[in-house]
Amino acid sequence: MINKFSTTAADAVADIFDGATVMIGGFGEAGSPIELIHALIDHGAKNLTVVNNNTGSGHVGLAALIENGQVGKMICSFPRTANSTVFPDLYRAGKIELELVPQGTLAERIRAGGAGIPAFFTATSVGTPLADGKEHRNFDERDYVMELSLTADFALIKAKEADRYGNLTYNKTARNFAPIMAMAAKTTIVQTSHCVEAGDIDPETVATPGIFVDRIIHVENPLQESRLNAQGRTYP
Amino acid sequence: MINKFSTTAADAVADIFDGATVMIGGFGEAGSPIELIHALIDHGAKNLTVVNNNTGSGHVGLAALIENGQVGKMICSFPRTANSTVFPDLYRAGKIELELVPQGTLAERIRAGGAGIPAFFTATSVGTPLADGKEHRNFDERDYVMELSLTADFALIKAKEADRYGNLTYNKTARNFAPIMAMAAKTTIVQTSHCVEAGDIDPETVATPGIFVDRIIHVENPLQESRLNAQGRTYP
Amino acid sequence: MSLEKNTQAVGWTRDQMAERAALDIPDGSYVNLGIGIPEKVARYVPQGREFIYHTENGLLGMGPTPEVGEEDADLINAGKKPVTAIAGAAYFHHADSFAMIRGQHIDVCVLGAMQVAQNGDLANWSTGAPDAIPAVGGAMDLVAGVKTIFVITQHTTKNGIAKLIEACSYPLTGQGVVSRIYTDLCVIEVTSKGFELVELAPNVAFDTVQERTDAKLLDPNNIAEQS
Amino acid sequence: MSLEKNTQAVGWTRDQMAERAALDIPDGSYVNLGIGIPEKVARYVPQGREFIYHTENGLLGMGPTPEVGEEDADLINAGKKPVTAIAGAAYFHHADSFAMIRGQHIDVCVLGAMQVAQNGDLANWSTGAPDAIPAVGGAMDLVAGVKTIFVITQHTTKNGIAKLIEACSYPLTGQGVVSRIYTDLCVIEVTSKGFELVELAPNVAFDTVQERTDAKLLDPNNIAEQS
Repeated sequence: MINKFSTTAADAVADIFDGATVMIGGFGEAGSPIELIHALIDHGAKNLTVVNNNTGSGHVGLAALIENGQVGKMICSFPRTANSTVFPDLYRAGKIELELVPQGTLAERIRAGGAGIPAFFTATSVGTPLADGKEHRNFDERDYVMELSLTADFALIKAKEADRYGNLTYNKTARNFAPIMAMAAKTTIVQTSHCVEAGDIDPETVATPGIFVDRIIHVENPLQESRLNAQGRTYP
Repeated sequence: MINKFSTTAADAVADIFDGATVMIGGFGEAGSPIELIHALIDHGAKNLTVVNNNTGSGHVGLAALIENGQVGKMICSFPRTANSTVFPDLYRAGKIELELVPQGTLAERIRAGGAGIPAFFTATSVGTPLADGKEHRNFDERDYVMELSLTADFALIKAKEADRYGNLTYNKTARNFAPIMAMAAKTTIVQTSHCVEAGDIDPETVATPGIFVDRIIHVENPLQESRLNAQGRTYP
Repeated sequence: MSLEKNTQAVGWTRDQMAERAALDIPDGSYVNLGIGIPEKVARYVPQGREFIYHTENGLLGMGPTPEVGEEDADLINAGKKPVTAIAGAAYFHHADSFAMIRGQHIDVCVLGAMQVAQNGDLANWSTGAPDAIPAVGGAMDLVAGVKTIFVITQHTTKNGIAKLIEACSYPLTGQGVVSRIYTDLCVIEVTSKGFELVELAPNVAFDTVQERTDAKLLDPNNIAEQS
Repeated sequence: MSLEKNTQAVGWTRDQMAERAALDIPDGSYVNLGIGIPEKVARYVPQGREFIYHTENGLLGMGPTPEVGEEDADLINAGKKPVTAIAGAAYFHHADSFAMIRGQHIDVCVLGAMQVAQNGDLANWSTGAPDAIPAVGGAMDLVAGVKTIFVITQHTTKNGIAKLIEACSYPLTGQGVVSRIYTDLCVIEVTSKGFELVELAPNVAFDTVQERTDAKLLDPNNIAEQS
């Protein structure tokens, strides 16, 4: 019987290796799989390339993973946060690499990676420094740049509900990057607050079909990044 | 107040012009907007380029539109049907053009059209006659062909539910091409069996957000292609 | 026009700039609002019109800010602030959200600006300073994909440096993308000939605007004389 | 292996071919089944395994054929035949469905064939006859995208013409895509060296298979002798 439920976050992230590319869901704290990120901090894999729209806030979650020296490179669209100096300090010190990608191009590159499209053209960034060095091409009298797909060894995402097949739903705007990251990663690891029976999720409303999911852990009451930060918490 | 409900199918298709490109939803009869197609037959626009996975069956719906001489070109993946000679006869007589596209490439070209991607690369069709004349390119030691996006002047699709904003749900595998065609057409015209209030569709389960929809007509009990064909029906 | 004429003040307040921009958005538009003054546009939907707000993190049908205590950390806008959803909203993932943008389905986007050039070039993401942390978000996608780009900005920086100029010195967000500019002093249309005056704010003289603009300000419709 | 040894018959029936192919599909696989004999694979899931069936028109978790009278015209497979959905199924649109295929998320696809070449080339969509109506469907997407391609086919055409050959004469569906071939006579692995015998059907001699194959049949593991 197919059963993708895993026992602990530690088990679920245990095979994330040094140098792996890890996509991490979330837009700010919405959808951030904080328990899985903390498990990855405990696990200790180093020299990771992390794909996330941001670079975390405060000293928990993604910011803590970066602060812990585990991230060699960030691929993201907006590495600034009002209340975090973790990434900026390391970046200015030359201790972390940054690939800055427009947000929609980032999303489409991830989706392309999951959909078996090695490259596509977009008008986004034409005429800007972010198009420098990229192949340009004209279609119907408009200029476009060619963008390459993004794939990952692992994705860590947060869902609202999950069944044993890995079918997922999300909560409101916490959906953001999770469905496409689940598609683009070789191994997709999910934390969910509701483990449900197969069939409990209406097949019309599955947001991520189980084929894109490998392991699921149950986190009934996930920590909330902004609350931890308001309390001045750090991790580990 | 935004209200995309239209009164009649005739009104909804009245501005489809001669020479227009029209995407028509459906995979076989599942999702085929038969009342809208019949309204287009009544309307009479000619020399249409029609995008559909198939070419219809029997002498109703899409097959009837073709039989009525309104279609100059079909863009599709599978123009053969067990019970229809309409397209094959016209094709052999040189009276209709065919652009044959692999099914997944067809879907992706439509999705690209809706997503503002003018071209993308796929491994599908490499080494086959359908790749002839297409630009080839190697990424990571694999060959791909470049495919161009598809857009349309109009899309005709069938939904299960629709609200005044144009938010849609579909029924089972009748969803098929409808969501991507709605994205790729300048004007998307929908027939639905359930007109609902704004808010009646859970925002988590909207399959096509209203931004992709222009006009909606109510067809409470749509005709079923296979039943009409079993009865030997024709249209008009 | 519902803007109150304030004969005392010179120019428009931030709210009035937003109100003025909202007047130019057609009924039924799909609208994306940038962070800052553009967000205020949502407060000034002209009577009889309905706009649908898109926020690129994955919501169409964004509603107003929630009451205090009603915030949901999973329901935020692109500025990561708590929002609500209207009846008739839809959630979707990031690739679908930017398909709406890149595919030219959003009608109007209202953005802030660091610099706007007379050819419509926009710079609003980086000063290019060597020690700045570069951060672009969805700005480049929005200007490349949305049909009409409005800019709301103070006419000059706090230090009086012109933001409306002949050519941008900061790194671009997009080339030739801006249609209209709403400042505290005036409304300007970006045309193939350059900046054209559309309207002056109350008690603002043409010469004042020209003085604070580092590009030729055209007035083919003699707005200056009519004011 | 649960296949009944039938000492009377020569070779495998269509159902036995499907049953034999099913044996090679690992537990937990995502499987897409082509039209014809491949569809029968679903009837022979080996004990203790669970496969999830994908149908490219937009369903993951396809269940068996419905009871007569329970058919739903909106719930069909890629062959346009009525199907059901299991508890735990998901519906999606065509671009998402082919993202599963093209993105190499489907583990195994079982297809029919007109011709298979010893280098794994597959022809199964067109004879190239000038008056034929060309129709390809999802075949080219499946062979380009699915990790492992199995072919189930009669070893020869009804007229005795070889289908397993040195090089395809019909237009290709894909190049070097076939991993294994299940015929009425044997199981063949397509290797870098060519066709390698994996198993002979009951009462079938190696020479009989070689005679009906227009390419060299390798037998590095001496299957012929062990049978």
